[in-house]
Amino acid sequence: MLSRPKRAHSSRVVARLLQSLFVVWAAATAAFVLMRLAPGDPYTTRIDVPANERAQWSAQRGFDQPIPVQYVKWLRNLAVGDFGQSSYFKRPVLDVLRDVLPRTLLLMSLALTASVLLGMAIGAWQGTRVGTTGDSLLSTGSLLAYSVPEFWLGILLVQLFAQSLGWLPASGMVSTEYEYLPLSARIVDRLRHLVLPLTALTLLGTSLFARFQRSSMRDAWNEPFVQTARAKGLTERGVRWHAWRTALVPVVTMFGLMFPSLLGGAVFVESIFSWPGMGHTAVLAVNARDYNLAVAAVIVGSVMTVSGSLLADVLQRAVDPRTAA
Amino acid sequence: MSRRLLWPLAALVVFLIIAAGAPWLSPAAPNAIPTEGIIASSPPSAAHPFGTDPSGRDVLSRVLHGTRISLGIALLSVAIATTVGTLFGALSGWIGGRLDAILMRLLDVALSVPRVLVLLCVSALWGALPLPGLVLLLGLTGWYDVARLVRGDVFALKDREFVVAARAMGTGETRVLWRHVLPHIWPTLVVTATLGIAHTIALEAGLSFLGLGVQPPQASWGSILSDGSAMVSSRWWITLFPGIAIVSAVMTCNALGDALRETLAPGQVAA
Amino acid sequence: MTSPLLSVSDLRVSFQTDAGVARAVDGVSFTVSAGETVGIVGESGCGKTLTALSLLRLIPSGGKLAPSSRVEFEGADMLSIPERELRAVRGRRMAMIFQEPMTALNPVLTVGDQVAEVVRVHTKRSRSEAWALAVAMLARVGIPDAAARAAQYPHELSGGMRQRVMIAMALVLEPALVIADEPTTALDVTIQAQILELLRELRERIGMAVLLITHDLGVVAEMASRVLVMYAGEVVEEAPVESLFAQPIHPYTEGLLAAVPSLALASQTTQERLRTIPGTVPPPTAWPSGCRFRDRCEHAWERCATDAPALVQVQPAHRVRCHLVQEPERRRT
Amino acid sequence: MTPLRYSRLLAGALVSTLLLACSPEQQPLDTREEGGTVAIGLSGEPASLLPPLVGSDHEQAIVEVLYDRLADIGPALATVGDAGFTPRLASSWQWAGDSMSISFTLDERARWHDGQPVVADDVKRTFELYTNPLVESSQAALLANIDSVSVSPPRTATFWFKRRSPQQFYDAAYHMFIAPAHLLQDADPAELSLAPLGRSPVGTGRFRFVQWNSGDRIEVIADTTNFRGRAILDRVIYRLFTDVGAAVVSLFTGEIDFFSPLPADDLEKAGKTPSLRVVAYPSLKYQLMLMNVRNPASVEEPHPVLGDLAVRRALSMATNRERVVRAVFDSTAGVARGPTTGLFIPENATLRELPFDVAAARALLDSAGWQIAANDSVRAKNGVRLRIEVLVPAGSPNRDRMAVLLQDQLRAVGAELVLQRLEINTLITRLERANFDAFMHGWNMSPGLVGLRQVWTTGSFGGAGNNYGGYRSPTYDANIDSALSSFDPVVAQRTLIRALQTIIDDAPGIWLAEDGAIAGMHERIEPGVLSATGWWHGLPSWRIPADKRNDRDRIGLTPAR
Repeated sequence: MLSRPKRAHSSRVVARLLQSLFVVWAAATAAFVLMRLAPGDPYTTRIDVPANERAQWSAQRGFDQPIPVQYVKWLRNLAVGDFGQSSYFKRPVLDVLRDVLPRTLLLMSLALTASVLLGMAIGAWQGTRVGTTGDSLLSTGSLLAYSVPEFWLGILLVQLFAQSLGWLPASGMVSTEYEYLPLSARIVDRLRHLVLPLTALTLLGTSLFARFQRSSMRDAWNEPFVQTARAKGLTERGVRWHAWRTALVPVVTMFGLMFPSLLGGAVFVESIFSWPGMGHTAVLAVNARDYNLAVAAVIVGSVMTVSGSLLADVLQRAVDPRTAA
Repeated sequence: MSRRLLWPLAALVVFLIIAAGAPWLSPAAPNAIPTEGIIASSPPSAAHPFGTDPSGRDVLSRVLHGTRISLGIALLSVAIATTVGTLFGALSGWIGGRLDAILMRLLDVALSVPRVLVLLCVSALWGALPLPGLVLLLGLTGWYDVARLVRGDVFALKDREFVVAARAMGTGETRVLWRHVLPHIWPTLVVTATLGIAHTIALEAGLSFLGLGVQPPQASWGSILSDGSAMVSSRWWITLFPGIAIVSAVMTCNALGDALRETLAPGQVAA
Repeated sequence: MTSPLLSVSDLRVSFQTDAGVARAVDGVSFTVSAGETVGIVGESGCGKTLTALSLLRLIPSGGKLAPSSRVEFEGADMLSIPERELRAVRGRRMAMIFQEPMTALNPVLTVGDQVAEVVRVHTKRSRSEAWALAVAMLARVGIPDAAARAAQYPHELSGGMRQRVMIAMALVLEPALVIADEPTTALDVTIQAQILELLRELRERIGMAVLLITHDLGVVAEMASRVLVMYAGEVVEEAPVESLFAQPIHPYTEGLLAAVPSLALASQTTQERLRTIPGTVPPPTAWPSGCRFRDRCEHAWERCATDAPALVQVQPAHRVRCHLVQEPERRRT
Repeated sequence: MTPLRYSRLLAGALVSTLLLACSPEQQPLDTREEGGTVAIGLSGEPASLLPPLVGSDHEQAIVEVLYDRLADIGPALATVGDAGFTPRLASSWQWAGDSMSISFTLDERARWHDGQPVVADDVKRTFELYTNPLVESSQAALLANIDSVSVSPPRTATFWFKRRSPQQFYDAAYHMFIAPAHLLQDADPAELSLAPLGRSPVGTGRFRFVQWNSGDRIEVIADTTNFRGRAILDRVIYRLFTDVGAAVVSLFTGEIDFFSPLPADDLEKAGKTPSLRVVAYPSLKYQLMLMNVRNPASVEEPHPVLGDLAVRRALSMATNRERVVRAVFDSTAGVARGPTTGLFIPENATLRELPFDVAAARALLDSAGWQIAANDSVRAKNGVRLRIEVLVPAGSPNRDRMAVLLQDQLRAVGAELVLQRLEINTLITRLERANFDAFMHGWNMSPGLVGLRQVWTTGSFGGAGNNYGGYRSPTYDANIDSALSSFDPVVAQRTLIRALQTIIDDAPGIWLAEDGAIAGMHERIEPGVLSATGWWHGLPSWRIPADKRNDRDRIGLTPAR
């Protein structure tokens, strides 16, 4: 009796993983097709290269083969992490990703954590005080924050805190002297460089979570079990915890859905703050018509999104026993 | 009408008036580079309340005209997105079964790539797009949410008594869908579309800021702002005023969407 | 009735709404002695649930208590004691069983946790002690395999089991007074009987007083020794259960009795067909002038529209709010 | 006009020396002089630091301090014979009696940064790479007169020329940075950009490579045992930016110490910033809108629009060049008269420029058959619209602004310009494939007139040079050839002027600005005279007075933690 739901559970996990894999594969394939649809062969040879040399050149790269053969080969390479060469960086795309991806993940994970914590705190506070002055002020605030595009916010932050006040660095991940500082100063330096991009990237997420948490908390706050908790003699804090614990469920779903929107935000924030991460690199790749890198960015984005929704699933199971069965 | 609905609606009307009346409201031609005197970016003054951009063009006039382009792009592309999304969602929800499963997987795939990356990638492959291309691109990447919501609504409505009754009376499938089901999902559509407009304004501004959206000499708020981005150090006004325009337009649409959501309570059609 | 456990006097709760002031509970007074079971009966919207909530000062936001209202419980005024003392009473001395166990239990916490929480909040017992006590209590309310069930979530239990959990939660600290708000309404008929049986049994064992709130006179008949009939925010009739059933005076009470199939058949006085009370409870923002029941009353005459009847004593323990007490000849037969 | 050009050069040099004279504490050179770290902002990331692949300014800036030429040009930028040239990697050289070969003897003290001695084979291998068509080196055209390099071990490399030319020494000694053959043995010329040496260079320069952190920085330190003496600075950190705006902000906040070229718009603010100093210096760069005269679809045919001489001339005449240059560069640049900076136009030359005359431009287009149809604002001829796609390098605000101004001005004569912004390396790829209409070009000339051959002659199409637009004029070719090869200065000058007049009349580009460049730098830095060949030229002798050094300067030579 107990083992049966468990087996069902594990087969569901497998199904979910397969489904995610399918999504990534399909996105990658779409990217491949897009790349082939693009006007002009990305590997157009120079006008003055003789025909035989050109043929040899494209044979070397397998471009003389039929598209399905190329596709299979491309997919096989992809499976082992070979995204091809970056025409802009003149390096394997994988090497570039190795450099830039951790930087973006750092920014994104911090921004996500900060958005979640701040947003939930604000939203939960509001949710139990719907209609009060504090609530409407915060609601207006988060509506504003929700409406400010990251790139403009970034520009404002640079102008204000880096240029006018000179409190924080305007761009980059570390100072010029970074590598020659003692450990403690290096940590401070990293943090100082994180403040502005993180703020720019966090504000939108925070307001999003706050809005979401507010409404879910408001709903939970009107549920009968809140009354029960009070009747049990719980303190207001205890009662709020009861409500928050259930209000968490829809918010946790949001958590996974934030990944694509954060990555989108990172494109702009990284560009403004010269943060050499995935987003900034994607823009460079676009300006440079670096197809392999652009396609890799799409695939990485899709992997991130899919992992995000998997994570959301896991988290939702963790916080909501009703979905666990 | 509730006050929550009134304010954003009034603001939206103001924006539409500005968009429609830009040629009459603007003190100067938006793309006119002065033919006399020095071409330079000057700070706000009586003659140019928002200052001038690096090519000596009046930023106020450009922002007013930019309203047209920014809002126009957003409205048109959201119209496309809503149409495509409704068709896709209605089809999926109405027919259900295998088709629904396939369409939903497709939607998963589409949703898996961050929209900004798709837009970047297409720009990478095709280069700067003309305005209709941009509208189409934004529209064709913006319908996923609509499709999902519409599908959910249609799915829920499909077995409701009045629908079953209509079918029982021998009404054709298309007609039932068109006359009996779709009218019930318009609150969902109105709310999603309004929020979609807000999002599209911001997104188009971002793309134009990166130089991938609206191409010169046409100017949307994002590209006006972009013209000043290389000189934020000394020419703050070129980035400030279009930025304020973007934020207020986006905020207006978001507030309107929120208010509409509460007024129309679209979630309840499915209940 | 030397010193009643609970003494409610002139309880008034009102709400400010768009349609005006809603006087949802309008001058309710009654007492409950230790060990006694009192029923409050009435249709939905008559203010009985709000009365119950007021006893624990659980008035929904926006509700305003009149300054004259008093709820004395074990010598303390529940309406004015500090929050801290109030919390010490809630769940420990006075507990509540809610109507809808599905929504009144927190869906994301195990039922064991929810029961143990009461213990943890009010006593210094450790987590494991509290858990053990909770499991024991769950077993006491008749949940089979309580140790395993305690680790389950509300949605994994049947409706009856959930209500047993609610009861366990209310009774785990053996309070002096339990307020049971429609404890069986949401349940199947067979389960209803089981739950009532359980409540009766525990009442005897713990020796607690029960304030039973229900619209179901059958439940009252089985459980209570005394009944208050509420209509439109007021008590309209109060009597020991036997005399109420034997000689209902208020037309509303009569109507209620007549609407219950089994009682209607058993009743000696009304051997007619099953009747329903015409009309519905008016909205609390617009109580009729005079007698609030007059619109639905078959006996109503002019006086009923102008004079609000007072609650008058007709027998030592029987009080009624009706002009028929003074003018019995007006009763139409 | 011409004296003005020279006075501008002079003024630039003067400004920098004056500023130097004003700065306090001019201590005599001593060992304690050495030290200091300078952070330099670059507005792009190099693709590779391999000498034959150097294309952009920011690649050149770094390669030039890591590697050496055989000999360096003198301050007068004279390119005739070997007058003024100073030894670099070569300690001496020997002309053959018939002048058909020159033998360079390498400095015996010279070592690669990995400790290996520099040998003649390095020179030969370098030459082979530069001239291998698969490498696609932009310098290849400049080496066209060198037939081969032979080696007499260990340290003598002999350059054999195809014919005598006044510039033959310059060609051999200046255009190549010598690369280490022992580290390039396995390199595939077709995939040279992937060679590991490109990302961790090993040179002979007075700075040695430390690290390249992609997207963030490239760092070099003084090569303390360098055969030419260590650089005065300890360390140079190049911070990599992708847009000028961010770099300028960093200059203002002190994150970087040096940035050039500083946009004209930021001059005023920089001047008011006490920690910054603004230095004007001459430059060999000129800017133009290059027009492709070949059909991108089929290069043997003329361009459907720009292949028409009348169109090119009309577009030039419709452009108010003075206005464009003033708007973008304020007073920091002059208006170019032809495909060169004024430095290389003889003082007494009288060149007829195409006048700014909108009416004449319209008339010219009308008579050439480009008509404005009803309900259209763009001219067309035989169904072909006068629509030109202009490639603009992304992250180059000055060229972007010029493009916007041109777009505006040319609309007045019924021409439609469509701007297409592209990252520079990608853009160059398109140029090399002749796949473009027009390009906002900025050309950094080599000293001397070789650029006039490199960019505009028929022989320098595609891989052989930088004639992206496919300009083809036998008259121009012949005159430039003569100007470059004649040992008679009078003939050289006469043919040069004739060549310039030819190309101005043919209008393969709209000549816009000739830069004087502006550098913004921290006031503690004393860079000496900034060279017209590039601000980086004198980097090894930049100094920071001991009493002005800040924390950054105290990093010293210690390795990173």
